[in-house]
Amino acid sequence: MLAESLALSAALFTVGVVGVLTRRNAIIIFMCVELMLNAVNLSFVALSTLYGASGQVFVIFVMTVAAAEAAVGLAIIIAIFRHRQSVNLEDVNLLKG
Amino acid sequence: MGNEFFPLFYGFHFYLFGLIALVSSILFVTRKSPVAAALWLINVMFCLAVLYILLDAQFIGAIQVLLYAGAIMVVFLFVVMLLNLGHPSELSDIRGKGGRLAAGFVGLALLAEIMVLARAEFPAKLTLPAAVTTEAAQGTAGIIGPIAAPLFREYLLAFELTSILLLTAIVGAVVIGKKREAGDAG
Amino acid sequence: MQTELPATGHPLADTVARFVWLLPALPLLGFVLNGILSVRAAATIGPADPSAHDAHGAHGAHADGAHGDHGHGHGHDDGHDAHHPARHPSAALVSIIGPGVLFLTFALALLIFGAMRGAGDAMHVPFVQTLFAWMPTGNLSVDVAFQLDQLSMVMVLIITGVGFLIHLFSVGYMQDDPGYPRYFAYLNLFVFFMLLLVLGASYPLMFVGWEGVGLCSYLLIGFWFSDKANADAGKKAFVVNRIGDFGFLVAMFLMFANFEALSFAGVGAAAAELSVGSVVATAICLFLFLGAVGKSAQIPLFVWLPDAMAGPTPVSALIHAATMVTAGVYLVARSATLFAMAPAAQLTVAVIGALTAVFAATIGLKQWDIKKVLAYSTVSQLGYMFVGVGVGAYTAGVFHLMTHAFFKALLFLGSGSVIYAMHQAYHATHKHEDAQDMRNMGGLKAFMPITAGLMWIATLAIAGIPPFAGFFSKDEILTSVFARTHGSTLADASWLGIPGGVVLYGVYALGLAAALMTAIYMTRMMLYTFHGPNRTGEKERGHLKEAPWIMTGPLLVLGVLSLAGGWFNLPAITGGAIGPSEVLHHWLEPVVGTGTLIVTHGEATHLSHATEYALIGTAILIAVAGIALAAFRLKPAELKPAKDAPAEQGIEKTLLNKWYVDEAYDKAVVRPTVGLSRLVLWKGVDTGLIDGLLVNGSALLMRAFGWLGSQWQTGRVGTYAWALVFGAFLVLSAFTLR
Amino acid sequence: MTQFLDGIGYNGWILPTLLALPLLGALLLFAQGVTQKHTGEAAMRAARTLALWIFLAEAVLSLGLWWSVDVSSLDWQAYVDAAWIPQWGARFTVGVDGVALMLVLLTTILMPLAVLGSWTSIREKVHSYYALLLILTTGMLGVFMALDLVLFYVMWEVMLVPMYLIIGIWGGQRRLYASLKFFLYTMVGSLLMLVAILWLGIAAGQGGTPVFSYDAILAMTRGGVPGQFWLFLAFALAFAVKVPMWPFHTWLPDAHVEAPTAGSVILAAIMLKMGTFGFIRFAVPLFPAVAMHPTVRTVMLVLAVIGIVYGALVALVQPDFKKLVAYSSVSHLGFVMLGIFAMTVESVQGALMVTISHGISTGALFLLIGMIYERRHTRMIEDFGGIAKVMPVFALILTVVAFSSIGVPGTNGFVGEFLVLVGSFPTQPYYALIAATSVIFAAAYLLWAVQRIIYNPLVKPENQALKGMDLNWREIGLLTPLVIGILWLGVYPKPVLHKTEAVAERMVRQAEQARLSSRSLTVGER
Repeated sequence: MLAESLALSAALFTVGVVGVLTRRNAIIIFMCVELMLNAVNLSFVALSTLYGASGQVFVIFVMTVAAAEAAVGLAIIIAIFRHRQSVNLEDVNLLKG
Repeated sequence: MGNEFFPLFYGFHFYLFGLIALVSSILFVTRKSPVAAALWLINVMFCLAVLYILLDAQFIGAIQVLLYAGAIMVVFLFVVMLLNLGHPSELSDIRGKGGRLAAGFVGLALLAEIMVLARAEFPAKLTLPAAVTTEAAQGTAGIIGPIAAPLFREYLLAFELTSILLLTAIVGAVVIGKKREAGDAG
Repeated sequence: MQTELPATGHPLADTVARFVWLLPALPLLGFVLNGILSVRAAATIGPADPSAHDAHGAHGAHADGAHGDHGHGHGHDDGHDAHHPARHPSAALVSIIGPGVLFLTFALALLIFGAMRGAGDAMHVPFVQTLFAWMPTGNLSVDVAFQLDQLSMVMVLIITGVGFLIHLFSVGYMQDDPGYPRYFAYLNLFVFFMLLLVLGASYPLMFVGWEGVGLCSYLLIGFWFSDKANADAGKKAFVVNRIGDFGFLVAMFLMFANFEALSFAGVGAAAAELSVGSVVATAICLFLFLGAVGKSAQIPLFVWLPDAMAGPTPVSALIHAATMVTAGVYLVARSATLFAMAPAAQLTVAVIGALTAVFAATIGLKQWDIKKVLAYSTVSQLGYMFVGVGVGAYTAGVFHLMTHAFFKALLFLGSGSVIYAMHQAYHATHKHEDAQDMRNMGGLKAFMPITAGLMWIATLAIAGIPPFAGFFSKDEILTSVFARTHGSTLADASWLGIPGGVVLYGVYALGLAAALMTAIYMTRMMLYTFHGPNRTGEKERGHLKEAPWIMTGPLLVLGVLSLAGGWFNLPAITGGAIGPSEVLHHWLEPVVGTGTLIVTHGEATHLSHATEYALIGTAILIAVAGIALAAFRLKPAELKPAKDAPAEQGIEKTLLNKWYVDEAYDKAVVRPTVGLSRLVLWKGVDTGLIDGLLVNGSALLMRAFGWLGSQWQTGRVGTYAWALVFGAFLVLSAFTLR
Repeated sequence: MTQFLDGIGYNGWILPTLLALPLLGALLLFAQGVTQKHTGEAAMRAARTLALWIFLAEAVLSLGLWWSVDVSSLDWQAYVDAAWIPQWGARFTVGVDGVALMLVLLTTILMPLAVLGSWTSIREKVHSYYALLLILTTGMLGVFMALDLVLFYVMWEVMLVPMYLIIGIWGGQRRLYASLKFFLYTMVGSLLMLVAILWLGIAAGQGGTPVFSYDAILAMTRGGVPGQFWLFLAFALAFAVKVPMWPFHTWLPDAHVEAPTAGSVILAAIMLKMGTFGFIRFAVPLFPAVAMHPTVRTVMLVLAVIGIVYGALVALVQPDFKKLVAYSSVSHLGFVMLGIFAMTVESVQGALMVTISHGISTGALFLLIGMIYERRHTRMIEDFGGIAKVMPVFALILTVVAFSSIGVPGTNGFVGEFLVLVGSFPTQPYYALIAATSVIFAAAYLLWAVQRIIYNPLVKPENQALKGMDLNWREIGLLTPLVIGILWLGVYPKPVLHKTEAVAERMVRQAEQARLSSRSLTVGER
């Protein structure tokens, strides 16, 4: 079952990647990232059956980070939306120096 | 491990929920409406929670439901509602055909590579001998014990740091999300 | 490395000769004193803070007064009190210091000369006085040391004697110049360097004097620097001289590389070890001669000397006739032993000298500027001297150097006196005419008889009429050339494939031709200046008068020397009938005797008396023919003043324009060099290639890369996500395809 | 004098003091600038007076070295060694030999003159300006004194930054371009040198803590080290840029033209000497076999000779006097390189002599340009003419300095050039011959420029207005030592030659040994 878990994990991760690449809505992209995190979590959990509980500890950390990320990220999205009335990332090029 | 005793049961459910998760994830990615997408994602997360339990990680499965599906995704939905983005719009549309094709291709390629690599022989350093199995580690401490022990011993520092991280995230979210109006300088 | 006796052991060590260092030191002192006076009076120390523009200092004590001398029709600095120019405040003091130090030097030189006469045979070894080590490092040891021997003594006497007379003349000539102390400072400095040149005991020290006199020449030619032509001439003189100096330097490098010695004694000893015709000696001599060509204005570097006439006339007399320009002759004579080992180099010297003598004489035929005539005459006569030293007749060369110093100084000072008179006349009537153009003169003998008479003496001397000084020296040179055509190393050698004997016959013929032309152009100059009707102008005529005694006095002394200078070295053929013969020859024997003997295969010159009489007869005949030709063919009465004169045509125009040599050099050397530097090296290589392509080009390349990279920086997360994924894809591919 | 100096233990403390004093002064100046109550003229006066006193103190203190340094000994003099960064093996080791002594003295004596030269021209951010000059001094002195390669490198960079700022802040129109060019040019070279230094230090440490001591590394490289060709190249490039050798010279004209007077003076008189000093102290002694390899040597000699002739020719056509002097520096420094790589005692001695005399005469030229610039606000040669009539003292000094730069015997310029050429001729006759032609070009370009500035008719009204604006006593006073130096070194250079003789002899001897012993060395084995 380990192999199948890892395969599923990889598949989910890829789906997340494709989502990030194809979508333009910031919130959906954000959710895709969450999907990718979950895919990784699956790997951790699957491997913890083999290597011990450390993997599960990491899952907890990942979740914590995800929570923090969601809080800050969504706040940013709200701020951007207020500013531009849009969450379309094509409109946002704040990263350009 | 349970699956030793009910291999068929475990196997069936594993594949079932795995399939649901995969299909849901694809649906999630392809939905135009953010609300629909979010709901499909929640579905994926539930399925994953089931898989965690099937993989003997009951605690993780529990907090997966509580935290991800219950908290994080709710926040997402909140925001979607708050910003009134619940309906598909021109802007929130996915990219053009070329982009989708390319993305699909890259995704498939990545997947293929991962699959190939999974069969590859990794250098010895990467493959730990399975000396420390979950069984041995779990011992008598129950379900949470095996997680708590490393969490509060080996990874104590990291654990404490996450608390700071969360605090920072809270403060940051408040500061960023605060509505700045002319009269509301404070 | 040196073979000289220690100074203490020399018989001269306890005589007055131990003050030989005072010879250059005195003029140096004069320079310092006059220099201080000149700067002190001229300087107005600026404001304490140059940014405070309102704080003007007191006006300088000097005013831009009139000059005593001007170039071609250049105006006076009007607007100031031109009639009664205020003399320089320190003029009186300067008039004492300037000529005073020269007089002291001359007196000291005479005393030392006496001491040398007294030392007798002991003077076969030069007296060397070492002051201190100059550049001691590694194998090189150059001392600041003075070498006193017969040759340098002759030169010292000429320099200080003629120099003193010219200083005196200058007191009168320059009296109204605002730069009076500066002038004497430069002049003293020149004498200092000239004495250093002839007294230095090694080539480097000689080179100090060599360049030093060039420096003073530069300063004095450009003395009236406010005129661009003068400043140009000074610069040209220095730069052209530097080409020669390059040769001198390379010769020194060759000496050091081959002999590990640079002192005269060391080089002389090493040269004596060489065999006749050695490559090393030839190379050294040719490079030395390049130096001499520069300093002594020979082909192809003679172009600076005529321009150098832009300086005050006494300067032309001292530097550009009597002393500095003869330094090249001194250099060859000084290196006699070396040249004796290099017949090919000697032939080169003789040929260049002869060609220069003729070439310059042709130009002298058609010049209208009185000083230009004399300048080309100087070039021509210097060519003669080189013919002399070139064929190993060092005594003859030095003898001609000496007599030339007398009569050419006299000619220049005389012309200075004429120009002074002309200038005063034009000044008095505020007329702006060229005071140096002979077409504006004519008939001056009525107004300045002393000058006219004295200049006729000098003219006869330079033309080679017996018994004037020039006759003896010129004749000796020509005789020596003729004698060398057989039985000498020169005749045995070949030059550019031509047998040496043939070359020498050619040199002799050129010498005769030059003598003929010398007689012609000198007579022409005298006729146009002093005879015929006066063309100065009606009003000006009344103002023409003889110069003051301070100027004519020195002329008189030089006149006597031009008349009787031949007695310093009467030819052996006179047999002591009219005085002791070959005095100079015997005097110089210890220095140049060896060199001469090597050339003549160790035997004395062997010409039959009949041949010698024939040669003398030819020389006299040619001189008389030249004078007669000029006297009969030229019609001073038909000459028109410069401003009315018609333009020359054909060959006359070419001669007037000096065969267009200056123009050719400008087109062939100066412009290409400047053009190459500006267009190719600076704009092309420096700005274009190195800076543009390599330096700024690499900067541009980096900027282009940066621009390319910045195009990826869309600022959109989507792009970054693509890049990220693609990167991950690549990394995984690397693992997969491993 | 020597006894007195020994009595106060002079050699024990002088070098660290010389390094520390300017830094202290810089701190004082910053403090003064911050706490300054006055503004305007008073503040400027306070700043430059303080700076001048510090520089004078520095100069006076350093003079003792003339007596206290025993140049006949080949050991380091006034040697001080202290721990600095033990983890990296870098130590604070300073000391001088005859060559370094002369350069240290040149620096300490020229600096007060440079300060006096920019006495009135710097009118903004005065405190920072003088503080940077002081820091720069520490850097320059440190380069000459350092006997630890890390310390050397640190000092090398320390002097870079203040100069960059001085050009960039107080410079002329195109100061940003010039300063950046200067910085990058130098940096490119020196970073490669850093790599080489680290390589050497680690190799000398033999697996343990690196050792950067000059002596230790010298002992290691004596018999040759693997990769020494590349190491030499790294050092040589850094120094060649600084010298500057053709074709790495194009930063120099720009930097000179844009820098303020003191900057130009320091740049020309001292900082260029770091390059030649680097060759004499590091590049050649550390890798004698490479330096003496026929191919390497030929390349260096050819570049040197190209620099000599090229610099002179390009100087001929410069419209800007400062640029002219900059290109003439390229030419003069070419002589130094020729002297070093001709590798005879005379030529190396000559190279050192040119190094010093170029510092004096070019420094004086830049000071003079600065003085006339303050009055006329132009440096274009064509804008002048006939200045000698209104500024005779200026004309006099300019003439003396120009003739020194031309190399007329009796001035310092001649001694150096003569020694270089006379020393190079026996081993490298053709290069010496070509180099000697520059005596002609030097006369041409300088005299032409001098003529167009101080001679010719005085027609331009701006120039006529200079009447009564001749040099003031401050300017005469600061030029006098330079003129004295010009004449002294021209007439009696023996004391200076004596100071550097031992070092030059040793360098030539060792290079010669390396050349003979590495005859069989082929290019591939470097």
